[in-house]
Amino acid sequence: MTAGRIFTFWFLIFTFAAVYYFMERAKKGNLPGVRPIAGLAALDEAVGRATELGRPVFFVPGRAEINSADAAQTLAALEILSHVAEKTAAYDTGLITAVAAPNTYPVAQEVVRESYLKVGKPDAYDPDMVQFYSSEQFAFGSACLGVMMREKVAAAVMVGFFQAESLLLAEGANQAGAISISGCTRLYQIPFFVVACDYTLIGEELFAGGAYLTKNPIKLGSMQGQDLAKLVSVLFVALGAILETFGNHSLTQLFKK
Amino acid sequence: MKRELPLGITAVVGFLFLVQYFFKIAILKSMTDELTDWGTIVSAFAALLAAAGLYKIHLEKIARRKGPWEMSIVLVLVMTAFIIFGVFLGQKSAPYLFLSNQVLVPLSAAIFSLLIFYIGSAAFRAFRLRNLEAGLLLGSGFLVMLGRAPIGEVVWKKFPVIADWLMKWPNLAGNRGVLIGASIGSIAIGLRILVGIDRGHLGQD
Amino acid sequence: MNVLRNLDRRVIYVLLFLLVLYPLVKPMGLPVSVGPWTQGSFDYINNLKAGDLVVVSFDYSSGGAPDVDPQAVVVVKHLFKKGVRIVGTAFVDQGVLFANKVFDAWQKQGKKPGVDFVNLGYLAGGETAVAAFGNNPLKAFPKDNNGNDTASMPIMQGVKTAADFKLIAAFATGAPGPSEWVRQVVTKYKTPYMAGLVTVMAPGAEPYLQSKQMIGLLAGLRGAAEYETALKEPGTAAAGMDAQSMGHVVIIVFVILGNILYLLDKPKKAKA
Amino acid sequence: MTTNWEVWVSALLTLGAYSILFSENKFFQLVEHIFVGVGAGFAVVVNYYSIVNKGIKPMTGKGEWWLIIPLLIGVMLFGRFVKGMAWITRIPISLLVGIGVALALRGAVQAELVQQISANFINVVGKTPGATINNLVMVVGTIGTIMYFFFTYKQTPIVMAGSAVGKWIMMVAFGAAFGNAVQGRISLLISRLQYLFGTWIHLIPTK
Repeated sequence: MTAGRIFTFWFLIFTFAAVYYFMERAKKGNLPGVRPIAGLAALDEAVGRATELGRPVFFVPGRAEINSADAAQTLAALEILSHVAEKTAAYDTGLITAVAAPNTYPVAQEVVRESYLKVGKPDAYDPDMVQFYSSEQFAFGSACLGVMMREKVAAAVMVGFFQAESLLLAEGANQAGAISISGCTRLYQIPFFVVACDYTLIGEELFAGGAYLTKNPIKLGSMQGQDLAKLVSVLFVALGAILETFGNHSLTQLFKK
Repeated sequence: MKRELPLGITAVVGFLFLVQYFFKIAILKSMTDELTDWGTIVSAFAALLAAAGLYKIHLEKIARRKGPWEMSIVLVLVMTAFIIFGVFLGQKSAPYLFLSNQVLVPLSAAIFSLLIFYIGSAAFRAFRLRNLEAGLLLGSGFLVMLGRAPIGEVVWKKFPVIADWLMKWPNLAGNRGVLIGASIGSIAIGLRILVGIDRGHLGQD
Repeated sequence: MNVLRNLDRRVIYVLLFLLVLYPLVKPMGLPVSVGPWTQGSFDYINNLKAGDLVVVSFDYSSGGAPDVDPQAVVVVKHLFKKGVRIVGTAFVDQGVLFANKVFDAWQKQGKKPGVDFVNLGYLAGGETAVAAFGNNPLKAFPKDNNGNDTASMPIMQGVKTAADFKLIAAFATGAPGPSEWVRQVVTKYKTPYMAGLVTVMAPGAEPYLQSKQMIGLLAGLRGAAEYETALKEPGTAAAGMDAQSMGHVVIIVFVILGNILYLLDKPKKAKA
Repeated sequence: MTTNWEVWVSALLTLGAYSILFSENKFFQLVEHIFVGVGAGFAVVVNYYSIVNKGIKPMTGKGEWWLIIPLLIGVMLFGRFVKGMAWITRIPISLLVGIGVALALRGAVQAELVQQISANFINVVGKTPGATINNLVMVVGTIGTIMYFFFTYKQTPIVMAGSAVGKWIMMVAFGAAFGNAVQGRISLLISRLQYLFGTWIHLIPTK
């Protein structure tokens, strides 16, 4: 095994096992309660508002390609897109999905189409609900600004991987008078979302979207497994700091293996 | 077949990359390197698909005189010209370089520089002492701004020190916590996709 | 007060625009103090001797260039003034554009390519490319940016590994940055290393200063301005510092105003 | 004022971009559409060459015949345009997702999980009381922030206290990061102003 990755390997296996165990448990009906997550709860409110006003919902699933190391955020964003698209389908509300990563484009189209099928409104689905703007960071940003203002979007959901364009999108939404819900795990960008948006999914709250919104038992189980992994992380942090304080380096050595 | 084959590909490719990361096996290394190149090639086709989508939308707008359709004409013309310059005249030809250096680069810089204005309006709107949490956000943001402003240290020598402390300790601690949580979220979604539980991205039939 | 309550955001925009512009046109000359991070880099370079060989790496792209490019410009200026010879590299594709600009300007002033400096151009591969350069600069760059053989150049004589350089000054807006250079070159060849970074990256690089793996650090436009001050040759960065101050002041004042209004209005809302 | 027409083009485009600050308008629309057009054209050119240089040339020139496979997989993305063949699009997507998920897992578990945990393995008692406080902020802050992300545990007093500490630390962290970004963003504006008022209309002396 590659030196320096042995402990990492076992930690990964442990996390896999924890998630798997709780998913199996959930299949048998042992479902956890989940604490409220404001940003996710606000999604329905946002779509509702757009419906009332008769104006579209604007959705951006981040800018990461699905074959990049940031793919997980895009995939989490697409889970949320699937929920939002089901709602817009059910209420006949307009939906504009703006895509920046070319290879996310066909995937996002698939996700939206499926949502419309699922609610029984295949005829209401329009492929133009998913539009590719640009893979150039700020060309994408300027296109989003323009579209949000021209179409007077009533809700803007921006979740996934973002870079400096985050504030551009958030302020654009604000100026369009839209209710704004954002989410990302990138540390440099969360602050801009937190300051400029109505609701922000911070870090892992983004990944909770799929389970929280669908109430899918397997995903809820997965969440419980994730919590166990976090609990173990907390214990490791505490134990490691205590051991180091007393001059014992064993845990530090273990983590370097 | 329509469902199993794609799920199988994802699982096999994913586990291959994971095993390669943890175990030193020469053949796996060359396989994953090759697959990474394949990913680049396939993604390049996705870019062509996306561009085709852009053409479709704007040509339709022009045909139906929908929205700011005159602008769509400009978009289609500029895009076509750039492609022709790049593919037929080459990436070192004068017209290609003009469009990249005098249009693309300055526009990126211009849109990027809008951010300071938006920082101003966002700070004015959101940095308010509404409650404890908003107060912490406001307080630390305000102190760091003062510490980073050249004029801040003229007012009080300690402002830069405070700003550095905030960046070095609370900022780092918060970031670490967020990273640890988010990484576990990534691992879970990764596992669910590899074993085929999450398959929304593949659509349905 | 009511004017402020209904304040249009465009008022903030206009004030920002004008007040940042003003000191650029009419510099106010607010004092810039030189911090220890900058001083470390300056002192090291100031003690170099004519003929010493140094690497300047342009690892930045246009997005962060406003922060980093002025740093590279002033450091190269100092190096050339001391008669130091420079090997220019780029491990980010757009970096070579900035390298060209800097070296072209100095060539016009009489510095000879291949003798006083060499612009090696861009090498793809990120961290691996940095490692390859450290192991064998000539093998990593058999040709310079203009396609000339590097092995025959006077400036490259006697260069076998990164250990043969007196300093590596690398300017970065992302990767490869300090962690890559330290990991691949500094730990192996003990070459003295300094970085010029965008402001947001600077705190993350501080551990390398503490561990002495880095001799100095320039942080953002401010770092460049401090260096210009240390060199006693204020340039574009120093002029920008006044503008920086004004920009900060506008935002800070508006945050204060916003809170005064909020606190004044709060009792009314509570009653209602 | 400069007579270089290329500078004029860049300067006018910059002004057009700034016009969005006033309101959505025709000038901005024009700039936006030019930008998207150039951006998309750029992407097509870059990716065209990457297909040619990474796929077609090595296949035909160097005998790397197997590169026909990714080229065909890439073409499958267009399957949606052929009736009854839409499902074939899933093959390229599944390949890309497989790569992406694995890369994400690798990055997450090593750099973001294991290394971030072990970065807190520090001797909390520092040389000075101040250093001890800093270390405590680090360890307690990290633990609190992780606890904020406990979604399924009962909100017992310990969990609630931990997650409150986490929320506070995060707010301080986000405020600081926001304030820290201001400086760099002003630099960007300065650089544009120097271009507009220096290079273009010569109001600022350019060196």
